[in-house]
Amino acid sequence: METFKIILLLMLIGCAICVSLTKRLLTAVIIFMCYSLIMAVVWILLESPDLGITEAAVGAGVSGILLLVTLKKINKTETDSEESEEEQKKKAGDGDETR
Amino acid sequence: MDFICNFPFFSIVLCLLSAVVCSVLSGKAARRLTLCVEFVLVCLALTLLVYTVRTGESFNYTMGHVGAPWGNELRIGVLEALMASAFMIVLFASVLGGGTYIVRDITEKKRNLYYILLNLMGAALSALVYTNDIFTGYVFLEILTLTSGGILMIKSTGKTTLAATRYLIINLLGSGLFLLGVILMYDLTGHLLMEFMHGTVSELEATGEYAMPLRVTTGLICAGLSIKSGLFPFHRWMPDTYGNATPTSASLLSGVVSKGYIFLLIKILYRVIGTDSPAVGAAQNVLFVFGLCGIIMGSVSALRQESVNRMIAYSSAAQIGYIFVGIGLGGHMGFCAAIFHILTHAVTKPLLFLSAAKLTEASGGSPVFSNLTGAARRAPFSAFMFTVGALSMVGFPAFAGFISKLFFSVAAVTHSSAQSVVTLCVLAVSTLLNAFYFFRTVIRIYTPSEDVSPLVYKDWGFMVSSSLFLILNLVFGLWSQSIYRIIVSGLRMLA
Amino acid sequence: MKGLLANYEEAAAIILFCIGFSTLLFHRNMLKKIIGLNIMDTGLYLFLASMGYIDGARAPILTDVNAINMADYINPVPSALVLTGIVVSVSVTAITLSLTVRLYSKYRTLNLDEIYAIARRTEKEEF
Amino acid sequence: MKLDKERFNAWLNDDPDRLNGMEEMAEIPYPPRERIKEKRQELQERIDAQPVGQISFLSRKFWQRVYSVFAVICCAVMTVVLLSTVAELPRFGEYRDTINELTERYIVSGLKETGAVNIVAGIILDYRAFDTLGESFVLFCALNCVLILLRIDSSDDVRHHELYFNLAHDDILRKSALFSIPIVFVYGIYVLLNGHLSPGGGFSGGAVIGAGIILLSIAYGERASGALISEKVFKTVCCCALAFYGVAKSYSFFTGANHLHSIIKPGTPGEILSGGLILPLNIAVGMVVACTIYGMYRMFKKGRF
Repeated sequence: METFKIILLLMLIGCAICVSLTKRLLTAVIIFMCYSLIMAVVWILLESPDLGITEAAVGAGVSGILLLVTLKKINKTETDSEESEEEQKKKAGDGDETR
Repeated sequence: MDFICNFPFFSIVLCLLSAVVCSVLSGKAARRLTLCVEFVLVCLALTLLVYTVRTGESFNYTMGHVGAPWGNELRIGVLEALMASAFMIVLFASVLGGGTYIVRDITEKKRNLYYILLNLMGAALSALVYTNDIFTGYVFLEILTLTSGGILMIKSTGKTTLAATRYLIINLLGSGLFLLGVILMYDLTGHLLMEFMHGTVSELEATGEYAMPLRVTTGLICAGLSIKSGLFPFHRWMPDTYGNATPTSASLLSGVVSKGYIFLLIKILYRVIGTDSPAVGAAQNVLFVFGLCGIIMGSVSALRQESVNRMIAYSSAAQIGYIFVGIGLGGHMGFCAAIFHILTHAVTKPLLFLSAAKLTEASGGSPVFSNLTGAARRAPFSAFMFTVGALSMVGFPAFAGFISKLFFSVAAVTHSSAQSVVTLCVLAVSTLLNAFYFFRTVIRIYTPSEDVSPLVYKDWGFMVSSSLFLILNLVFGLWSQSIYRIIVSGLRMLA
Repeated sequence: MKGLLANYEEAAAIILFCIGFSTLLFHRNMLKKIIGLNIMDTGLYLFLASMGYIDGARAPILTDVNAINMADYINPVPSALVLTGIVVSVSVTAITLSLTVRLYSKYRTLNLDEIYAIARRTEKEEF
Repeated sequence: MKLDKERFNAWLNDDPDRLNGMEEMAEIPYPPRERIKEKRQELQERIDAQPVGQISFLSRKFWQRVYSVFAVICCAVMTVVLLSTVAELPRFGEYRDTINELTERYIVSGLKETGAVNIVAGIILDYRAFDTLGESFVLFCALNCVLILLRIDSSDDVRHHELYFNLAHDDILRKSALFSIPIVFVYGIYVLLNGHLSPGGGFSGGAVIGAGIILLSIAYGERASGALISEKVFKTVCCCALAFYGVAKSYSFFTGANHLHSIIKPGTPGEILSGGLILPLNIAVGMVVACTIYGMYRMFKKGRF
């Protein structure tokens, strides 16, 4: 059980790092939702089922929905093949981190 | 238990319920309700102040059927009652005085939302001041942060949205650090009520256990709260925020919100960790240095501003620096000076913001200095009030600012030599700078100019509220001895 | 180091907190900042919850009402505090996200640096 | 059969289904992409027209770099310090100092005093109810801030806020939602009502129900969810539930603090109608949370109900 827990914790840290390194915002949001789900499992393992339920409903559910709606609202998740390469690059560029 | 002991609880619940009621009212009705509620709050807080001064001791109020250490508690001493009265008066007067700007800046359908936020802010402030439970403190701290963000963003221009974003991000960083401090504190002590935490902390200190975690915890709490209140390296959000917000919001943010955070910090230092703890000593030194830097940087930046709003905002940064210098000097006198300065600043800054807004309005709407020439002719009453505020900030005798500067010097002199010399020098320099930038503005607004088109309407709300601030300034300046005694007995009760 | 390994749960929570903190501080993209804020908060809550955990104990839901044994249950206080905290963090997320939407509709970008640049250049228009 | 094939092809090609969700498709006035492009060009032109001004970008950039290097160092130092603090804390999973008279009373006499089998529910809604009261007002505050920012009051503002996504014609979503929505609702209500007996409670149950309503609105269009929660219902439920919560809790605070006799009894442990005020409070919180979450979603999506 302890190994399982350590693996989950490592996955959490991995997810957190991936969120801040990934370029696409949609990917970041989805990774964050995964992060919340893993967190819910960790809380079940910590014997706090209340928190597990709440985190699954809030972190992965509500926060995720709000983040996705925001993304959709600012029109970043669409991929349109008709668009030229350049346009897409520009799009990807301004939604993401400029280094 | 006397019936009066219920008053702090009543004031919190009254605010919360009137916030709920405001959401179904129209803007105008919501304004009336809010003003009434705030007036009641002022009365409740003043009664409490009188009551606690008369009985001479503090009392605890259990929230629920189970007493300490299991349930939530409020704790009211003289200092809490004093702070609550000051904050509530400022809240009431700012809402009263800024009425015309609320109408100007906020669309009609959203006006009741503004009053909901003001009510919630009142509840959060009273809870923050009265609470005896550190986690309750955190929850209401978050309400205070969110409401203050909300009253910023209600003026829906791009700049205010941007300023609110910046403000919220900095504040959330601070909340994160503060929450981490609270959590570590809970882990070390196993309690959430302040005096029980203090008991365990002093035991730990006596045995020398967990010295390092205690230090880190103190540091985190200080860092979190000072970031939230806008101490020197984190003061950059102030000018944008105060400069662009509607005047009521600006005066509430500078006069009340950041002071609420500082008062919580003082409370935690006194009641949880204990001011004689070595961990607090280290934190105080750091706060002292940053406070000094804040005074200098704030004053110098205020000199370089082109608009009156931004100048007052940077001056706020400098005043926050003063308060932290007081906390950093520590000791009996240092904390006294800090608390007195909280009061002074809380009753002076809103006056400046409101009267500057009036002057700006009378001169065509742009707060740039060149536009303000001769504004005193157009709005003589506001110009007078602005002058009063400026005199108090500079430290003119008979006003509150003079007494707080006096307290700072006394605190510095009674302290160790190195710190006292530095503090006195910085005080002198900053008073000069203060005088320079405020009098430059005052002289400019009294310079005669051809464009004399007097303000057409009389704004009773502004007149009443600014007179209230003026009277408070004079009270703090002329009856400073009794205020001082109240603060001293309050600090004794706090420990 | 030995202490860290023994306290691996708390250490992981602190690492999450720091990752979230730096994401919130350094990323210029608003959405990334918000996700960083959430990670920071959940890291804190993990830290708090892991303090209440006791090896071999159960969740604090009483099964046998007549024989309540202290050692059987984990500390319920951290769970209660975290529950409160989660609500606070979802509220904060909602507010910051709506600020993001507002900023985007005004400035057409999510990058704070660009927003500042645009705001600085168009400053005079807004007065 | 032929119709099915046609529809399948249409779905593959990502055409809007011609049978479902017609009325909602009609809302889109003209392609959003064009408009965004237009808007961006407009903005770019406006920026180009402005003189750059006297800000020297070199120095600003330089200071930004200094600042960020400094901040990175601070973060690194903070991480190291915090980790070394963690190493000194009590061991993980051990029976430690935080288990004191506080925990003992909660666990041993929590059931007797609050009537809740779930000790966590007992703590948040009885012992430390003031925190929870604050917490639900945090949510209320957030809702108001979202309303401030995103609610559309005037018609000329609409252009900024419209959202172009519509999945209401998607058959897969509809069919799977048909199965999952009842389960989600039942689960949410179960979690809500059994807050004092099993894990969960007002907040988690409310969040689940709110998510269910959002799913309903995504899959079956706004009309379906609007029939469930209209603006009026939303306002009434939020205000009444919050006011009930505030008044009920004030009553118990007031009686507790003044040592008055409270009429609220804990009831028989383990039964659904037990736990004194906990069950009604959970229901109130759940209603507030569900409405708030759905309201926020509507604000994000459309800016109005």
